[in-house]
Amino acid sequence: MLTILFDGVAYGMILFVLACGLSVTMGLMNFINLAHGAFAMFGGYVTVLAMQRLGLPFLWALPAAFLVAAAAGLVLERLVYRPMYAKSHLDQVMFSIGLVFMAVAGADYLMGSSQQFVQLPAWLSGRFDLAGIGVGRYRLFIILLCGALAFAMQWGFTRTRFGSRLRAAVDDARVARGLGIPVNRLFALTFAFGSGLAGLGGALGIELMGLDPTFSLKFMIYFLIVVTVGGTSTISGPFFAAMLLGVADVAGKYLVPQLGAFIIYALMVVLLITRPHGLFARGRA
Amino acid sequence: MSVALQTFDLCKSFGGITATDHVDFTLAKGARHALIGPNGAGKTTFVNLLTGVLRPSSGRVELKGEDITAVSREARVGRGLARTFQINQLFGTMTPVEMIALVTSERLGRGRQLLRALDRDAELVAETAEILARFRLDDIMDERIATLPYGKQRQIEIAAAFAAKPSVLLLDEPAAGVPEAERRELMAMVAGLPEDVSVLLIEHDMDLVFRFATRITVLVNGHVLAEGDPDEVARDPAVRAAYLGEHAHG
Amino acid sequence: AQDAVKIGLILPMTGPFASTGRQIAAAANLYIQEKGATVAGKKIELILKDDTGTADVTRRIAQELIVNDKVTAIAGFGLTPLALATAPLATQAKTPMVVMAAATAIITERSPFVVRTSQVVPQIGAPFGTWIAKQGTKRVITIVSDYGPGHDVESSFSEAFKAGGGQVENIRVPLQNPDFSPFLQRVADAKPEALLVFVPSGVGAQFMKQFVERGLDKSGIKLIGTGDLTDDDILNGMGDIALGVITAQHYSASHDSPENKAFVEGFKKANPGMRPNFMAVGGYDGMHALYEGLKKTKGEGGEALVTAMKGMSWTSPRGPISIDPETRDIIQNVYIRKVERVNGELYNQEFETIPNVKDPTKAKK
Amino acid sequence: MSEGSIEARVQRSLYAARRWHPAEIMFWLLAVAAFFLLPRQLLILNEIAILGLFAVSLDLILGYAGIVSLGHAAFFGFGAYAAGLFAKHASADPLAGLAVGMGAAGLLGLLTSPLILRGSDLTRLMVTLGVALILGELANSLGWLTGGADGLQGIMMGSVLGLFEFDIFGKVAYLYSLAVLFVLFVLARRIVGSPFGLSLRAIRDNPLRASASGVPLHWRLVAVYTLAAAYAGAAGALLAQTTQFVSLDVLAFHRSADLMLVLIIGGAGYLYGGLIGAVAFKLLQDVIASFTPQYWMFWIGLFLVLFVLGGRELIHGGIKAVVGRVARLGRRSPT
Amino acid sequence: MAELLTVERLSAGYGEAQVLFDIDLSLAEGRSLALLGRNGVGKTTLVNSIIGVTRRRGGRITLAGQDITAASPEQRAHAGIGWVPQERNIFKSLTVLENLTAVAKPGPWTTERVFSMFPRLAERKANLGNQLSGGEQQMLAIGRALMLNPKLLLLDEPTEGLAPIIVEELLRALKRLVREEGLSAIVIEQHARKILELTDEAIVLERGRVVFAAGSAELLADPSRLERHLGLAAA
Ligand SMILES: Nc1ncnc2c1ncn2[C@@H]1O[C@H](COP(=O)(O)OP(=O)(O)OP(=O)(O)O)[C@@H](O)[C@H]1O
Ligand SMILES: Nc1ncnc2c1ncn2[C@@H]1O[C@H](COP(=O)(O)OP(=O)(O)OP(=O)(O)O)[C@@H](O)[C@H]1O
Ligand SMILES: [Mg+2]
Ligand SMILES: [Mg+2]
Repeated sequence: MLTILFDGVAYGMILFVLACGLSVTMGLMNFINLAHGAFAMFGGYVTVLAMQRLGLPFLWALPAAFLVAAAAGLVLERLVYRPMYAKSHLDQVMFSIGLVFMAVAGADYLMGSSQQFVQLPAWLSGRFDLAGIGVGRYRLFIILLCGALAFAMQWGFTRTRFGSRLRAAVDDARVARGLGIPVNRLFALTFAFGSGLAGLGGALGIELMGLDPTFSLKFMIYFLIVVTVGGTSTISGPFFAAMLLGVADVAGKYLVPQLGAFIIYALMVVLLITRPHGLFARGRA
Repeated sequence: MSVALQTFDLCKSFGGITATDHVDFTLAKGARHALIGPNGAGKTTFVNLLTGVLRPSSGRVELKGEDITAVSREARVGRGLARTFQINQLFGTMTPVEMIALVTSERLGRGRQLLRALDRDAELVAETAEILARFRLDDIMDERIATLPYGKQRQIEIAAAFAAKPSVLLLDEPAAGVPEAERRELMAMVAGLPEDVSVLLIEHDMDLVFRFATRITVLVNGHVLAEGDPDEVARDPAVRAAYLGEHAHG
Repeated sequence: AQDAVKIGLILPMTGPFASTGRQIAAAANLYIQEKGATVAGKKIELILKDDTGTADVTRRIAQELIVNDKVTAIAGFGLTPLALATAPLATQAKTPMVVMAAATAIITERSPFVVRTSQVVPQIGAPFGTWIAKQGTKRVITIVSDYGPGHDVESSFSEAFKAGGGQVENIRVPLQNPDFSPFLQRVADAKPEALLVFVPSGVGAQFMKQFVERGLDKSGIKLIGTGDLTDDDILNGMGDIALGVITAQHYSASHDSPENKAFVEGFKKANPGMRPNFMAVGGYDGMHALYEGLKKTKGEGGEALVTAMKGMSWTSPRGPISIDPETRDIIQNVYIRKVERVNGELYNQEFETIPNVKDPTKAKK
Repeated sequence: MSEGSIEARVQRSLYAARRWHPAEIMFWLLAVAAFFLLPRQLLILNEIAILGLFAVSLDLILGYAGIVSLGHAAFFGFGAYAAGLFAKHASADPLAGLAVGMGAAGLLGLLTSPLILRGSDLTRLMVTLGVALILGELANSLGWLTGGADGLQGIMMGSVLGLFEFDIFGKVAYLYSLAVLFVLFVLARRIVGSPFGLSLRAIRDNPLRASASGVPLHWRLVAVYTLAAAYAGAAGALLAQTTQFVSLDVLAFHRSADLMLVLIIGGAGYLYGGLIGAVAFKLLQDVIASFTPQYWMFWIGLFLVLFVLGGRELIHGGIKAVVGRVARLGRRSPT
Repeated sequence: MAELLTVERLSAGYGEAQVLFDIDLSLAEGRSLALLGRNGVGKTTLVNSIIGVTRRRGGRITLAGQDITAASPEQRAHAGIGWVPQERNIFKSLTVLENLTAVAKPGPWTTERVFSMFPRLAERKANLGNQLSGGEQQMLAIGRALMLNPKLLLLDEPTEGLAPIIVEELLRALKRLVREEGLSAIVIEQHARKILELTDEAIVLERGRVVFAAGSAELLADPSRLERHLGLAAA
């Protein structure tokens, strides 16, 4: 049973890495970027190419995925995203779906439509037993890495001046500018960071979720579930939401496999109805 | 004296802050009553409790002798309780005609009619026109509200409350942002309401308050500090210290 | 113009099943390239359409091809519901419909105009079940994706396996399911001798990885499946985890015959980086059936073409096959294979042949 | 009432919203003319009409009441299955089936409406999506009833009004769908111009003020959600009847997502947006996909991106110019 | 005395609409200016144009001798302008304290000093911006502008919604800042008389143009102008 719990946590962590970039752009910048999955996919392909063509080891391919995706995010932010901040959410949805479509077809054109694979280093594959719990090495690696990441982000965005300036810029960009906050720079940095996280998530996720051109569409729903259930005003919200959903999904499927597909959706609906603003909504009466 | 609106031991707290603190308050029928107090005293919160925007932590609200504490916001409007908001709350994409027509149609109970055409409803048209004329909104009645200058928007905010033909009207800083010259006119319109309409005014402009009110309640830190006729209140040293300062009245 | 014979090819060219479409389209084009674009003095024209994975769109496209483009036959059909949605139309318009991928048994029964050149799921599942039982395996768990083909694999395999004296437990997983750990944990708890898996192509690799990651490969549980699990298209990328997996299927790219050598070579040349899989061979043979049929009818379509294709038999890259004259379904050999490394690449090496298998569900009727 | 009196002007303003604009009449005439002018395209026209009706349904809740939904396919699919099952087991009459589809979907809308009363846009998006996904799983697992992943087969439709048999060219299908679309559209047009419709817009603009104006938010939202669900059910029923097949993808996520795109392309909040968006989206997809069946998504994506980045102004400007010209023509012709 | 701000022939508006026409004004260091006019004449637009959040259509602006015509709003803020917008625009997802620190620049104004000026804010330190009462938001907007430690304060109806006792205090404090700390200020006010008593200079706008510019005392002493431009009957 504890093994199941561990698996659930690891699964939740993967959901979290993939979704946390989105909760940065969506939660902190209030920008609905459904193309998030496309950045994740991009990071995934970067990893595959880096490992297969350049022969980089997996551990080096991860930062490469982060940096390349962040750079791509930076460039795209400059070129096309910036005018989108001021548009309605519906426009943002349409715009970013358009980008996803382009990314799906583009990846298909460049990389082919079939699955891609990476080979993990030996020390990350397999599992060991710890007090009766079967611990997958790679899963443990993900838990540690993502836990640290979640912690750093929560601290960075809520406790630092960078975070409060960013939130100010999101609340009211016009007035923030008029009060000397460098809105464009903050947004560009944050967007790049969010994209980089997506890229990292994509890279980490290949092993467990696979990678093909439809990646960005296939998992979009999962990202959205995590971010919505977690609420958009904190990082810890999506974190705990991902954990909760991961554990519930894994445990549910283990205990009552007949209901497999229902569990995560039903749980989401129930959570959203009881906590419409997310698990840890900040400052609502 | 018959009572229009009354609260009994009304309380509201937000986390650790008590914004409304055991308030027993009576608004007489036909009253011209003002509610004043320092910033953050709980005036807007009080109005929100009366109109159902907020649920009280404890206590009771009665409208014309009936307990309305658990009654929905819209049903309170249906029973004659209308308000304006401190910060404009308008239907930005509508025109003034549409906004006033909406309020009127709800008052006339038309909202459930799915197939009736608005312009075929003579009563609705007549009453909408009357309000637009009264507030001199007729020249801009077909423009989008969101594009109108602030002063006009403020007028629409107040006109919408009037269109509900309330028997109890709550005004939360109606004159905010209105130039000095037009404030008197605005208050004249309020004063000109039928005698049996009860009005509660929240305002920081003491000229207006003392000109308008026949009774004043002072709220401080959520509780009633003083209540009485304008002279009494103006002379009260506690009120002067907490709120009025050296304002030269009374 | 009457001197052209048009064939509408409706395939999933986008979305999760896009690789199916790619394989079939590539194979069909290869066939035309090899055999020339004229049959019975008429030019063959292939009109490729994307089905977008939706039944109503597929049906509409088929209808447009029939009504507007006046195609002689429609072909393709990657997914069962899409084929089922279109079948009544084939009957109504008397247009032959060659199914090159969809594998659920009932499809051919939905219209007398349907001819199938791919496979029928029970055709693989049932003999495999029997074979596994014959190896002395007693307890098997099946894990299948919760959709039509998955159900077919589950039931055909289980029935045959039980008939052979085995014991089987069935688990279904949602089609969209990134993490298999809960199901694998159940398997680990139950410790069967073998685990049969059927998930959409591509996801299989994911599954295998998690299987190995849990150490189940070392716990004595044998991983088996239909050929979808070790799809030739992606097999080579899976790495060593796939080694030793035993599957049953009607085609392997390493099938040892001159026809197949030529086919694989031609395919790879025309589509660098791709290896033909069982989908491709379905498309290739579908074109063959159409070509030979049209030769017999002199370019005539309709019932005549269906009649011409019935009972046809030839040697395909996959081995000897024929079209059952009664059911219009394919009759073919089923091979038992094992993943091995050959010249540095992974292949499904065939080591046993079950000859001339008919669809067992129809044979029963 | 004199011409210039405020009352007369108020009446005129209120009338303006429901007056039939010449461009509207033109639109419907074109839709009928398409039957004669584009005999090869009737099948896709039929699909457009159905998608259009589906989009009108979404517009009712999104454009008028401000409720976003990413799970509208739930009602579409429910209507489709209801109509399909009805045709299979009860009666082959299309109109009766249509009524059943609408009724069933409407009922589902009524039952699920409490879920959308609270929460932000994002919550609503995900809750509606969740409902649709659950329904999809349900349809999958109730194979004995729905045919599961194989789809619901063996639907045989009778003729419309006992007179018109569905044909392979899609003639009857298109006219039938168009007629249903038109009737329901006129009804919707009427509803949004009523006091009820006005109160929906009030809720969308500012719920706080709406309730302070006496609008019972919950009941109005329940009402319009039910109505929109019935409309979506009608669209689903039309699809089931004209294709005589229902498969799980009537409930799929992409159907809801595409619908959203359709409505945003056309513009929400004036009913025609859904229709225009349906025409644009379907034609675009069909044309591009026939050129490049593999990579059409790229071009659609590019279109969406450019559309948001500035194309919309261009297109709407163009349309406005055309509409203006038509309006002028229309005004001149009666005299 | 050095000119701190000069505005020359400034024309500006929003989108297509032009609101201001050829505005000229200048303000020296340590001086205050009352900006008056009826509803909708463009007072707010003028202030917003000085901070740079409107669309400029012509003219020049210099601050402390430096041409800031082409500068972005954030550069202008850095150059020493503090702005209290008419609608307050408190950052709603920041706490009161964060609202202050997010924009802070080094200088004599610190959070402590703002809190001592508005003790009410100190009590609400940890509340989010959207949980404040109207008047508290106004105080916060003023405090926030001061945290920039500006040379020039732009105050758009700063007394609106404040209790009389706070208004008195605020105006007194303002006067002191201008006199003693050499700050300059432009103030928009609906209560013309009250603000004219406090400021050095005044300009009146009508339909986007300056129709009157002189010393405050001069305007205050001229009932006919007050009546004509501002509709104020003699007291
Ligand atoms: N949602 C909330 N959460 C926490 N505190 C709140 C909330 N809403 C109001 N408050 C606090 O309650 C107190 C009373 O606020 P209220 O708006 O009623 O004051 P007010 O008397 O209307 O003041 P003003 O004259 O400034 O408008 C304030 O201190 C405010 O900060
Ligand atoms: N964002 C905007 N877009 C278009 N027009 C605007 C905008 N803001 C203001 N206006 C228009 O510009 C004109 C001047 O407005 P402004 O707010 O500057 O007036 P004001 O003098 O500050 O009035 P008030 O006393 O009401 O604050 C008005 O006619 C107004 O309608
Ligand atoms: Mg207040
Ligand atoms: Mg202003």
